Amino acid sequence: MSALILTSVLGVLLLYLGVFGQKRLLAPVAVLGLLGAIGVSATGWWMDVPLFAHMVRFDNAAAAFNMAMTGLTILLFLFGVDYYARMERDVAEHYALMVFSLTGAFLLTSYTNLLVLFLGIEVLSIPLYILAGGKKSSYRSGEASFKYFLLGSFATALFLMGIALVYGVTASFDLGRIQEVAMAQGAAPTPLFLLGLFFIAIGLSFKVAAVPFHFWSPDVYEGAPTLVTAFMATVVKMAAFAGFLRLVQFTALPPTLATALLVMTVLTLFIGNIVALRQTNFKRLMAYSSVAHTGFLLLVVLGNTAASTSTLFYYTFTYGLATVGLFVVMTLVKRAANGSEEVRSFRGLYQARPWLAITALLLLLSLAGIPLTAGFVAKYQVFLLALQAGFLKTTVLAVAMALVGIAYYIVVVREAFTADEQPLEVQVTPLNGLVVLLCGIAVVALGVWPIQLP
Amino acid sequence: MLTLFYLFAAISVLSALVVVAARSPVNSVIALIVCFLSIAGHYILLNAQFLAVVHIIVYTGAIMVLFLFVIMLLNLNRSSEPQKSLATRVAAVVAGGLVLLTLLAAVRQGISVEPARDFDIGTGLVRSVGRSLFNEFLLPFEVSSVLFLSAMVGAVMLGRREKNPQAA
Amino acid sequence: MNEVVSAIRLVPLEHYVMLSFALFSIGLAGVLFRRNTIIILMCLELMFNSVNLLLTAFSAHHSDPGGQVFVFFIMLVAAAEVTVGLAILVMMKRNVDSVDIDQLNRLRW
Amino acid sequence: MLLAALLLLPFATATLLLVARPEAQARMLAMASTLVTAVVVLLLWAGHPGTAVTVVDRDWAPAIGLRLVLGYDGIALLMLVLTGLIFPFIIGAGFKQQLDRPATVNALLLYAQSFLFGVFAAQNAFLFYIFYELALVPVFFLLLFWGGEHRRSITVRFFLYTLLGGLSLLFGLAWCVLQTPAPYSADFTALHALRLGTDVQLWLFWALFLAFAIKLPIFPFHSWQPDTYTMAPLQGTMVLGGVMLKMGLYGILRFVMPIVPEGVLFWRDLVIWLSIGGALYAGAIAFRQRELKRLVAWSSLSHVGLLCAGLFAWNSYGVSGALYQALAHAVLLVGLLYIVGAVTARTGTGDLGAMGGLKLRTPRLAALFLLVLVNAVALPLTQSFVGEWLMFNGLWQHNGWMAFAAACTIVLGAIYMLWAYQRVMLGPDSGRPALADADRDDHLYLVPLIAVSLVLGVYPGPVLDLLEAPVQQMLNTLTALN
Amino acid sequence: MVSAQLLAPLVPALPLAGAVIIAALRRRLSGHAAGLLATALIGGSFLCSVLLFLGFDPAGGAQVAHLFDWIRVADMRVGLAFQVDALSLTMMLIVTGVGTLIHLYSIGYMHDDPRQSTFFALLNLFTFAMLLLVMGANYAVTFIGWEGVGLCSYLLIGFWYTNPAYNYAARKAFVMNRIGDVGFVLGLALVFQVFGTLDYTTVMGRADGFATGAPALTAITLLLFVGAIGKSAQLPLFTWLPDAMAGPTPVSALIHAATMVTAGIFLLVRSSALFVLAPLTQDVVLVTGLVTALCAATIGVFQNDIKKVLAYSTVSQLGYMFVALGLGAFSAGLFHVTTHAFFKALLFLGAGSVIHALGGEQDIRRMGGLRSATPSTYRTFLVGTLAIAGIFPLSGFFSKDAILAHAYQHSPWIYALLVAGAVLTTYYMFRLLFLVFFGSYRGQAHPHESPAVMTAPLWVLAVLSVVGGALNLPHVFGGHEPMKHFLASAASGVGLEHLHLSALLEWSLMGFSTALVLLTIWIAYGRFAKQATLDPEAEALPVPQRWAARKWYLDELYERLFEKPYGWLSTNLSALLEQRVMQPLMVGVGGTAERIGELLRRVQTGNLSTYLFAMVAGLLLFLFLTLNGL
Repeated sequence: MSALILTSVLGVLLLYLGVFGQKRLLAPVAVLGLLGAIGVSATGWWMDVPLFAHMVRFDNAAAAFNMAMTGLTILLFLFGVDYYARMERDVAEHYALMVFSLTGAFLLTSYTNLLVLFLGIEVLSIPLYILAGGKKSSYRSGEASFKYFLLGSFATALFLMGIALVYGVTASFDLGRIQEVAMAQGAAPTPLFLLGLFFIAIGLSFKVAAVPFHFWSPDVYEGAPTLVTAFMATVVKMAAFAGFLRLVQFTALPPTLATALLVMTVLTLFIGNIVALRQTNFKRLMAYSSVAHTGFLLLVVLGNTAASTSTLFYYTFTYGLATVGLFVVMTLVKRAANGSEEVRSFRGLYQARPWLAITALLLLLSLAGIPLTAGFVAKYQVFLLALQAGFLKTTVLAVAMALVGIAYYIVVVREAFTADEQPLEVQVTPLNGLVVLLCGIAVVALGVWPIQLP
Repeated sequence: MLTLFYLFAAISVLSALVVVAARSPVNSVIALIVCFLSIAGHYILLNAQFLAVVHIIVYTGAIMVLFLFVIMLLNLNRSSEPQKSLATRVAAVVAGGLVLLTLLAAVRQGISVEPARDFDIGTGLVRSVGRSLFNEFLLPFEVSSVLFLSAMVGAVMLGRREKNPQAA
Repeated sequence: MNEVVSAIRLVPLEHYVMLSFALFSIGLAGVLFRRNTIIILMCLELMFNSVNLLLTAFSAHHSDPGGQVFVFFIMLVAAAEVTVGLAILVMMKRNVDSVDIDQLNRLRW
Repeated sequence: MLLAALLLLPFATATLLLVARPEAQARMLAMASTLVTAVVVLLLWAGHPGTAVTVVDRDWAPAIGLRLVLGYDGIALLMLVLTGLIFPFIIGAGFKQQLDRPATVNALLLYAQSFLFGVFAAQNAFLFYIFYELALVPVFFLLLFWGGEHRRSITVRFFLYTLLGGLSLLFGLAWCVLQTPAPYSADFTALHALRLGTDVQLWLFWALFLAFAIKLPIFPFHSWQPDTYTMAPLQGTMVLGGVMLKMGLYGILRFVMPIVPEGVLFWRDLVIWLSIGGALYAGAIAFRQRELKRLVAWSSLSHVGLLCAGLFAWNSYGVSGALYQALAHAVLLVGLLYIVGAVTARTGTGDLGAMGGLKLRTPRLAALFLLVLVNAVALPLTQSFVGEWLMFNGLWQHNGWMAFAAACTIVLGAIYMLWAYQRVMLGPDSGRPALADADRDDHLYLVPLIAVSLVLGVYPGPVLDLLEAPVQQMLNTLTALN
Repeated sequence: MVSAQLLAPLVPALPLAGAVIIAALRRRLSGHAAGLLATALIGGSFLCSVLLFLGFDPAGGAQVAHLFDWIRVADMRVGLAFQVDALSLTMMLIVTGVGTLIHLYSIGYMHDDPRQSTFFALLNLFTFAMLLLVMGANYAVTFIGWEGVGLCSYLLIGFWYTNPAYNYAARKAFVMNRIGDVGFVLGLALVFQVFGTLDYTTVMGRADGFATGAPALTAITLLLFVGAIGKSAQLPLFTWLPDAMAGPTPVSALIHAATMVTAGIFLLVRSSALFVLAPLTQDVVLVTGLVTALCAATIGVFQNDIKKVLAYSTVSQLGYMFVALGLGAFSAGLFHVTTHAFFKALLFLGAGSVIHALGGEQDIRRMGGLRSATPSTYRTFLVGTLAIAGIFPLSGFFSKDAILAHAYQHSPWIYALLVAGAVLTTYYMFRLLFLVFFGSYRGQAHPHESPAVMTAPLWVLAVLSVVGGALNLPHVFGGHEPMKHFLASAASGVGLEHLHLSALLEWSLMGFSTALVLLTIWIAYGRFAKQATLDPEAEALPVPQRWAARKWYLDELYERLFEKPYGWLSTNLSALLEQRVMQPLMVGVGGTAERIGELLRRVQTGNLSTYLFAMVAGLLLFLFLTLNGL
């Protein structure tokens, strides 16, 4: 709870710093503030009480998600010091907006009321609409922002329709009440309730970029500034899934809806992975791979077993770590390769910076799900969970698609470790190096000693 | 009462159609305003007086004016804007129709929602809504400030011209 | 039962649901129908309003102010979104000199 | 303790090599490490009590049922010994085949060794799986960095194909783990105690078997193999064919047979026919290969088909034979590949059409080749014969026609092996300038291999005794079924 | 007496030691020294064999020297063990005895070859393998030797490795042997399955428990016979043997005449207890032997290469032996093995001497009149030829007539065919003799007699060829068939053969065949002794002769039937199935995935309308699914 307040205030503070032109202070303050937020979240561990008239509830899962997301944001901010160094204006706004967005993410992890869910999504999204367009002079950035905004609003409309319908049946936005109704209705809910849940699920599917509501993600990932893309791919995805899972846990999706979402999962797994095969732009590749990961995560959400929260947390967190690290590497490569974001430009990385390449390798292997990296444990947990939930055939597909996933990640590895005629002159500042290294170490450490939420 | 409802309903549906179909953006805006006004009528029918007022202020007064303003500012009021191909438009109508059909089909057996037993006649009034807002919904209320702040910051940030625009 | 209540009850809830669905679908069709971004934004507003109407109707029938508070929040959010949306639109207009959504296709594949 | 040393020593050395990059001393350092591990492995063998041993048993990551259980029985020990003893040769091949960046090469090789030890020592299915997949990574880089032409696509293809199997295994494994009593366990003991329904076993068999079928590989999952073997640097091929392939064999024994015995019963005829068919197919194809290394690749494929068939005969002879042959095949393949390397280095080509008459210039090398070849065509008193003989017997006990088809491979083997020998060594002088004959290093390398193949061909007792108890124990599952 | 336990292993150990030592020191040892060492070691082996023979008590049964368990899995116990009994002793004596002579001969024959040491190492290795073959106490050890001799044969045929044709011949020999070995191996597997062991004594002991014609035994014997066909060059696997003449002549003498090729006979005799219980197999053996004997004989008539003539004669004689075995006359077969070892070795060595004398010339059309130039060779060769023709009282007469008598007893038709074969044999052998030694010299070289080191073995063998018949002197001549009785102690099947012919009939049969043979010699003399012109080329002959001259087109047939198709198969499996199906299948799966990816990628048009439409389409789809279920 206090974390929520802290980040809100932090955002304002950053804006003030911007107003007073203290550009150099922005990153330290932001990082310190977020560290504080982690600390505050940590103190809230085991203090699991409903707050604000059952609006939010910071249970352990929420605390863990919040800390993880904050941690990822800190990594991004550390990277941002270098990233924003060449930016003249609006730096404070960027920081502040990201912190605000993080605040929205906190709401998504802890809501117990649909209104909070709705606001959480909006608080999360609106800054992102803006941030995606953060590179104002860039056409692509603008296009990304616009697409994101328009499709996002559309999805919001659908989502709201869902809330309205659910409200019509339950006369409340409180998850507890909704849960009661859902229990009472059992496997054959009234059409209105079913429709309500359906629209809410669709709205959330958009946020997590599930096929066919994923169309925004490749374009936005590509167009948005890399830092924002990384934020979207990690924190936003984590928050959206946490929100989704919470909903599913309370409403225990009606069977037909679950089936429909399973079909969506299948589509997501298939299209996300298959299309990623043909991507040459690294950011688009990451976007499709993110769609692909959405497929795996949807299995967790739909499976909705006792282990779901833990699995989801582990998966999204480790995925986030790897993604952040890779985006940093990509930025460094991009600078060395005259702004090219193509996978091809990774070529020669090992020659130029062996350790960077090896860390990138670890991160990629983690995304691909090769053992002793966190990604493997994450994927395995997903399979286990999906099998437990009875999704035998879908799991088979997921396994096959995991292979396809490996295929496109390994191509990046191959490029990075192929020698190039022209050496890639990669400049690595200490902070960048630190971020990448932290990600790499974390990914391996979490792979060797997987954590589990209690 | 029912007659009034049908009247408002007809107005809102018709004006909504006009919003979609009108050639000129300004016409659309005006149709939308009409639509919103009719919706405000519904609110009154539903005894949601507070909401009706806020609705008119926010939508008709603020949002729609903003729309108009932007249309004028960007000089978008050309009636000959390019249209989508016929096939696309038909597809759009069909899609909308299908959604409507499906939704209606879903509720054709009734919505089986039991209205509350003990009605509070003050439900839609300022007092009731306000109490609710500042008790139960305090957190969302506070959070919305963050929302607005970010929207403001964003609007300023994006709306401001770059001093030294450079090619992407 | 006073007259307010009976007045509310006079119009069946189903009617509101159907009206709301109709407006929602029109808005949805409009989003697909038009190329002008402004109009699309307006269609989105229409969709929001159909939800608002629905929520209000439910709220009234349930005699629960919560629904109307929610509508209030939707309005807030809609306002914020419109602000941001129009800002983005203005930026786009500056960049491409068009508000035609079909003009935006540099990011693809 | 010794077992831990096996896992850690190569790993530590590899990391040292990778970090410090002592390019000049890299080979020696790696050699020292492998020699020490070889000694350790022998000590392990010497101290083997004859029953299954569990060395470490503790929780690691309970979240996924991963436990650190290390140990070995006779079968695992054989594989450990194989890995331990063959790696000095694999490293040793690097002294001649000087690849650039020797520190990296040797580091990768040693990582592979460490992971392979892990595979064979793991007593937890997860641990096994982790090492199983990890072992792939060093080979991936060996192939990518030092492979032949088209290495970029071949590397990826190889990696993906193998992982296809890996993921299938993971899937099957996950399924099995979920069948164990809660809290789930992936320990071999728990998995082997499973009694699954027949219909489940029928499909689960393929989920588990596919991985190993690809790893071995048997027909028709072999498509990755010839290109990979041919294009990989010599040492990479040695690792792949000499040791990694045996993971497949080992996996079948550890996963497929104990967990889904009924599946095995149901499918084994198909598998055996596929294996033997593949062996014949590969044997036939090997004959007309124009490239020496590719010929060796196909020959390995042919041998492996037989090996898998022997295993699936599923009786003491077949299984012991296959395991014995695994050892023989490693020795044989490493020797053959070394000779391929030696010949290619001398003639500057791998093209059989461009060779011939080498014996005139390099009689010693020819003699060594011949001695390796004797093992390849499985003449009695060589290791391969013992294995093949047992496998034929095993197959015969199961089905005479299978034994007949399997025995036909000895003809095909003779055809292509002698053909290769003739193409390379015999024939008139092809007018090459003076070539260096096999030198002391070559002898130092090949003579021990040949000696092993002969000694173990004449006196296979120690190895067979090692296998006796665990194989018997494994076959009890079958007896229990009937 | 030294115990058999010690001596028996020594017999193969000596040549093995020789092989290893000579191979290891082949660069430091002079060829001559190597030859002497090799010969000495074989001589040692021979001595040991003689000692064993002297110390052997037929009544005591087989003595087994068990070294260690070779293969030990579950209930399979295959020991590396040697068995000393009548049969193995006979073979040991032949192998080491003839072997010693041939080694000795080789010292002279190979004296100017640069790779002399290698040659002797291989020769020693061969002897070792051959001894393993004959001394094995179980089938497995026999198989070791079986394959070992195959390898040595391969190496020695291709000894002059720069000649591609020789290499081809070597490979052909090995592969054809391997085809037979498939049968052998499977036979062994079946033996093990049926009897639970591979030990000869046990297997033969348990064979009694089977009824005559038991399917298991028929199968075993047929499989073993397949092995024998390969090794002993019978139809359809005999074509390798004539080609094997590519090797140095002593090799032809040792391996491809005296010892290795008789391994098949040995195997059958070893398993006689099984064969007598498998009449079907017996018939197969009989027919195979008969056909081979005749077929090879017809071909032999038209050969112009001195060694090829001998090679076909060998094939033909091996056919005789198989006929004997097929008739159940095991001792007669083995007797013929023995005498054949003497005279065929003699003939080959003689031929070698001729070739040596002519500086490598092998074509009999470019020889002639060598009687005077190489008297020792001529005389010994004449003895050999007479022996093979079966002229009384040379060894060949007795051994061949034993077979003929058994054949007559079985069926006069077989007898008739065999006599026809004998006539053919006589004809081509004397054709050879007359063309080489009679008439006038038709070549360009300067013939000279070989050194004593070569002629001495010739004389020894000539003596043996003459007196060898005494080994198994039949009753008609007052003998007691000592060899038969000796062998009966070893193989339970051997003692069963009895000739129930009256003495008169035997005499008349002998007279008849001898008369025919003499007549043939007279005809041959008339045709070839004074021959100055050359034989026509094979192409010029009329049809039946031409076919015979072209080996009944068997090589061509095999080439069409197996070699070509196999090469075609190999090429096309690789080029078509592998490259066009398997590889594309693998690559295609990935490619298809990528193509689908490319296709789906196009959906991402970048156009917002598309996205919105797609979203609504998805919405409708899932809406439908949600409301109606899947």
